[in-house]
Amino acid sequence: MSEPRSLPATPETSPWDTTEYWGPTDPEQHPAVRLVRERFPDAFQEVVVFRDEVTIRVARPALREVVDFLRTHPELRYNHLTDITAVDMLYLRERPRFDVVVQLYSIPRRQRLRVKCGVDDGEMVPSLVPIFAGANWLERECYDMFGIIFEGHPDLRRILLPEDWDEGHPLRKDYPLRGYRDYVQPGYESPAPRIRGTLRRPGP
Amino acid sequence: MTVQVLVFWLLALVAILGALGVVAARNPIHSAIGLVLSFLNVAAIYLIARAEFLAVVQVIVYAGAVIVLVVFVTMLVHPDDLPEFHGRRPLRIATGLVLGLALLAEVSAAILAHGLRGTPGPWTDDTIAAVGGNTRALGQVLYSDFMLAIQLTALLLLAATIGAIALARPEAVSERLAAARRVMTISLAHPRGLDQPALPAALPEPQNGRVKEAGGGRPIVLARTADEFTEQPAWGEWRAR
Amino acid sequence: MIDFSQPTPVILSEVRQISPTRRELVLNMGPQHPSTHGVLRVRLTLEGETVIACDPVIGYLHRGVEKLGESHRYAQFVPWTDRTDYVAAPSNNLGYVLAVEKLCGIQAPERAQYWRMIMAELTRIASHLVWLGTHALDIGALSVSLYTFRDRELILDIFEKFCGARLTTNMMEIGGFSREIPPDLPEMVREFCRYFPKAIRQYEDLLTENPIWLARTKGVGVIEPEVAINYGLTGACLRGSGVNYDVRKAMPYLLYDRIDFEVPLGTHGDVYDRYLVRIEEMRQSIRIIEQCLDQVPTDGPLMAYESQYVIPPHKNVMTTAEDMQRHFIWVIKGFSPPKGEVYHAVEHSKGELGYYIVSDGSPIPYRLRIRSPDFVNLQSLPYMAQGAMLADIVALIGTIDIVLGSVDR
Amino acid sequence: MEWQRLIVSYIVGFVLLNVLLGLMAYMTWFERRVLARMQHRVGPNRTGPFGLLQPIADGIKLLAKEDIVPANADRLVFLVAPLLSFALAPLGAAVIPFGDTLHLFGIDIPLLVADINVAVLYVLALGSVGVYGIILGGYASGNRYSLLGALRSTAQVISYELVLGLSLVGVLILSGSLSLQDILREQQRSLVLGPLTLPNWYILSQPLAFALFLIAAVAETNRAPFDLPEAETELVAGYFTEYSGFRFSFYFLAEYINMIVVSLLAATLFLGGIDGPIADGVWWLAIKALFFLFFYVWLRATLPRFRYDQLMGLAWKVLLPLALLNIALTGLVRLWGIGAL
Amino acid sequence: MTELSATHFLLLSAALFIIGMVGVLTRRNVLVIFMCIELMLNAVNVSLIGFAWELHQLTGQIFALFVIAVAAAEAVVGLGIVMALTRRTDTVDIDELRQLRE
Repeated sequence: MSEPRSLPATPETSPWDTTEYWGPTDPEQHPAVRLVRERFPDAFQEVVVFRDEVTIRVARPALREVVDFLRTHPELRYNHLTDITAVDMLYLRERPRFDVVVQLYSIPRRQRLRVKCGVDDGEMVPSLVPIFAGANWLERECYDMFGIIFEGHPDLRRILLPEDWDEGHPLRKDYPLRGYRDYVQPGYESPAPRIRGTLRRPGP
Repeated sequence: MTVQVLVFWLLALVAILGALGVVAARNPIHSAIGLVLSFLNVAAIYLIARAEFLAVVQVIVYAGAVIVLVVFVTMLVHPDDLPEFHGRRPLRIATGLVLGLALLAEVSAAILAHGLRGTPGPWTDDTIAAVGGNTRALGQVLYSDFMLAIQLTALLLLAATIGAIALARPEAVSERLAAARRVMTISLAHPRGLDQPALPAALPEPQNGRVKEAGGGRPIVLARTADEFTEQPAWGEWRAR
Repeated sequence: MIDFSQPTPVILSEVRQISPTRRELVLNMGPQHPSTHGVLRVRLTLEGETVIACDPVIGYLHRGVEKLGESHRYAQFVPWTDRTDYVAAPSNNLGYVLAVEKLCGIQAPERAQYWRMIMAELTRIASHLVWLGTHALDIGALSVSLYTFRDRELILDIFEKFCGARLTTNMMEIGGFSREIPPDLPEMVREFCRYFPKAIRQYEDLLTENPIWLARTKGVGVIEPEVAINYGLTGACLRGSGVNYDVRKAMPYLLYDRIDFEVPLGTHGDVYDRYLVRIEEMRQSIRIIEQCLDQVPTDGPLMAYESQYVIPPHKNVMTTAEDMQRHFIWVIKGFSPPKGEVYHAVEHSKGELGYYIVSDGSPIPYRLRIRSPDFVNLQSLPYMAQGAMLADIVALIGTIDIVLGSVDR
Repeated sequence: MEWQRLIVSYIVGFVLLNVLLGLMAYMTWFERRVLARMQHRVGPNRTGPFGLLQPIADGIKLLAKEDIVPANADRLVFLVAPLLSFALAPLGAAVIPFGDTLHLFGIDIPLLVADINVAVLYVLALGSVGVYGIILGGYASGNRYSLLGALRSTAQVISYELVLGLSLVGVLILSGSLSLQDILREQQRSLVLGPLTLPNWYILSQPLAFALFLIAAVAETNRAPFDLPEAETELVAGYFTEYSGFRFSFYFLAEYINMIVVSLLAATLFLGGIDGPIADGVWWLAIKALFFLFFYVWLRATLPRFRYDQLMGLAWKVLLPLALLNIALTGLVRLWGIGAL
Repeated sequence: MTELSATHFLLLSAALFIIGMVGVLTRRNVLVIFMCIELMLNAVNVSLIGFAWELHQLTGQIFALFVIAVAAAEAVVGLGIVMALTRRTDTVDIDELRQLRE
């Protein structure tokens, strides 16, 4: 698996960079980064700081252990799971295709942290449900929208789309904006014509 | 006086039809309706016999409560759970009918043949009116001569209610709930380890917020800064209870 | 407490096999149910009157907002944010706009920030009024909803005066406000702040000491603090259980650190506590608005025109060539913020509303994720519903305060 | 002579029935207007001045509505049940004295349809048989949820009927007779308590019984805070959801007639029906009954709904013991003749 | 047959009693049998009232009163037993209702 190319951060001085909401902006002093690097030397891959946000990228199999470590370690105590989501990195890098993003927040220390891990299509991500009860629906939504399977999830079924939705997972980049099937709106005979065809990516 | 007899026979006829309805109806609810019909007519007959109190009690107790209870049970109970009392039907109907008719002929012959012997009592219409109506008269007699009977009936009713409650007590739902809770954890995926911060018995003092009595006997804690109540939630005495 | 040792929980469908002798009644409180606040369907497994299991089924109002976000320019997406939580539109605008501003590294001028805080707090009150009205209506108090909607009209009039729309306001733009603030708006808001505490007293007279209201809400739907944290609840659901987490206090955005206000916390974590917390939040919002009105500079720019990500001021567009050309590009091609990913959260009336934006340098966001508070809060319904009575489900749905637009996105 | 009295009482009964039906129609209008005023809105005012033609409009609308009988319904019982509860409701008014006997064209017309000396029990009997309207309606509509709703409301009506009966026993002990005419005469005696001479209304000597009667009456007619079975339509169907059109309105109109009858009863039993400070007469009864009707609407506007188990708990654990306590106290007072009661 | 006398009441009572008895003998459903028993008790009441009417005595009515009380108690306990019996085979679940179709 080639080294995942992360997004080059274009640092610009802005008022947003000075806030300490995500912990010290210098990665070395950040407690979470330091402790995770010590605890999981092989799984720890990279840390990115953009605006005041600190993002740790870990290897996929170690996701659950890292998050559990972040939650239970007395010095870190990230005990509030804010969000789990995924990003389809189809146009931004070669492999792995998806990024599962876990947003954590420590209520006692009032600090946020983001943990990411790369997932390929069809690979299983260790589910965070045994650690956070709040992860249940968030992971079901990731599965529903991206097709990422969470191993250990008690009840992985579609949450937003109807159970019998057979057209794949809509938030993937290769899923056309108006879906595969052309629906005839009530009151019309033929479906609306597709003007712009499939999604063309305008250049940067 | 013939009007009285005419009305009596009319009511009697409807009462008998109701009773037949009870026996003949296929659906128990229909037979219950037949029963109510016949009881109401019998109550009307009591009115003719100037036993108003009896008529009203009959309507309230019998038609209003007992049969409603029976209808309740008919609706609650699964039909094929009911204990079976009789096997095949056709032969039984025949014997029942024949027996019934024979008995009816016999009894009515006896009634018509012999008059009634008994010493006429003191309670004629005018004496009842003097006392102030059937109810007052009943009351006086009831609470003078039949005091013992009243106590016994009271005891009987008490025993009946206690018995009914003991018999029909529904299974406690709580332990079924606990069982279901172990099984039923659909979107309730439980975190394995749940850090349980040791919670103090008393409500922690708000560092620089205040406790405001917010009505309904319930305090609300107002925190002014973001640091208080993050380690220890404002959750003291509730837990201790 | 719930027995947490269960390794792998069982999916609902298998329940039937486990109890062959008795089939529980599975009741569908269907999507068109009058008291499920829109199109939420709850599948209840009942044992007589007690609820054994409850499985909310959502997605009936799913419009694929996030997919749309990945095919619209940054500025075009703002109207979509109104329609996620259609009861508190300006707060949604604020959440998205702040996230994009953080991405671009720009900040609105002080006057605009004050007005944003005023609009956000007014939306909080309007949203809480809708919640209180429908919550009381579900539990049976008919007239409270009439009073709350009457008072909400005053707030909608303020919105209408400011941005022309009552519900889908679309008032905030990246960089501040493009419209000038009508001169008599501050007086109108001050008038509302003078009137509203009396209205809150009216609601409290109707409900707070009402013995039947207490009987229906006290001890119902109790969530312990550690369970609330574990479920990731935010907003009144979390604060009702006594945990102090309010984004305005924990991570002050805009100018909340200059405002002195208090965060109400419940002590018992039941439906009654969340009711008290939200009522107190409305009072605190009034305090915030009054302080903002006192501190807001009466004149000054409303838009961060100096930044290249923001639309040039209208009067320059007609006069200077350079601004006309920049305006033309801004409208046609849109601005392209720097590469990177950003997550910014706002204290919405329902909880923490967060926008996570991944930008690849193009004028169209690469990934736009809306962390909606009531989607996460609704997960606690099965936990609260277990062991509750059938008639309580309506109260539990009300206490979580969900709007299906933001749950389904 | 026998026939003449019969015909006269028949005519009085007929007049009373029509007046009652008229009152019932305008009770719907009264409730909607008062409820609206309490909720800061106006209420029906389009149909005629102050919306006075609204009840007629509603009536026509309901008549025009299609009357569906569900497939697996028990046809005959389904059709009869609403009639049963509608027919039984106005009978209660037969025992309420509306005034002294009138002497018109030489015939003395008693403003009271039937002075039977078990009047109070008669009203209770009507209440208990009225339950069949609900239970058969729920059963006949065939679907499981309406049956569930029917069972719930029947259980509620029966429990509160018990409380109603026991709360009246207190009044009966004081008045010594079951007939409303005597109770009324008893209340017209003036009660001399030191300086002030109060009318001997039973609300003064029986406040607890009055409160119990009121609560039980509200629960008996499935109104205001006790209307969970109707609210069941939100969750589980109430007993009349399968009904539609005019048949459905039978249940609702029966509810309104019950409200009027119970208000008249309460006025007669506790506030000395036609007895008023200046001139006795049916207008006093009307004012008092109107107060009770206003009280019904007032409850509906303000109070939230009880949950089912709280509702039943209240009846058996709170109201019943209170009623028994009240009977004991009144008995003791009557036994030792304390005061001029 | 002109004067309303006890014989009228006795005839009605006999008729009702016999119908009740036939019902008890022929019907299968325990609840209908229950109703027939109530019918027979009611027939007894009618005859008691008949005697009270004929002999101008109240004792008949008082006995009728006691019969009603006893019948109510008996009905309560009887239905309690029926409920308990059904519980043993399958719970009487309020939501597992079925209308009884013979």
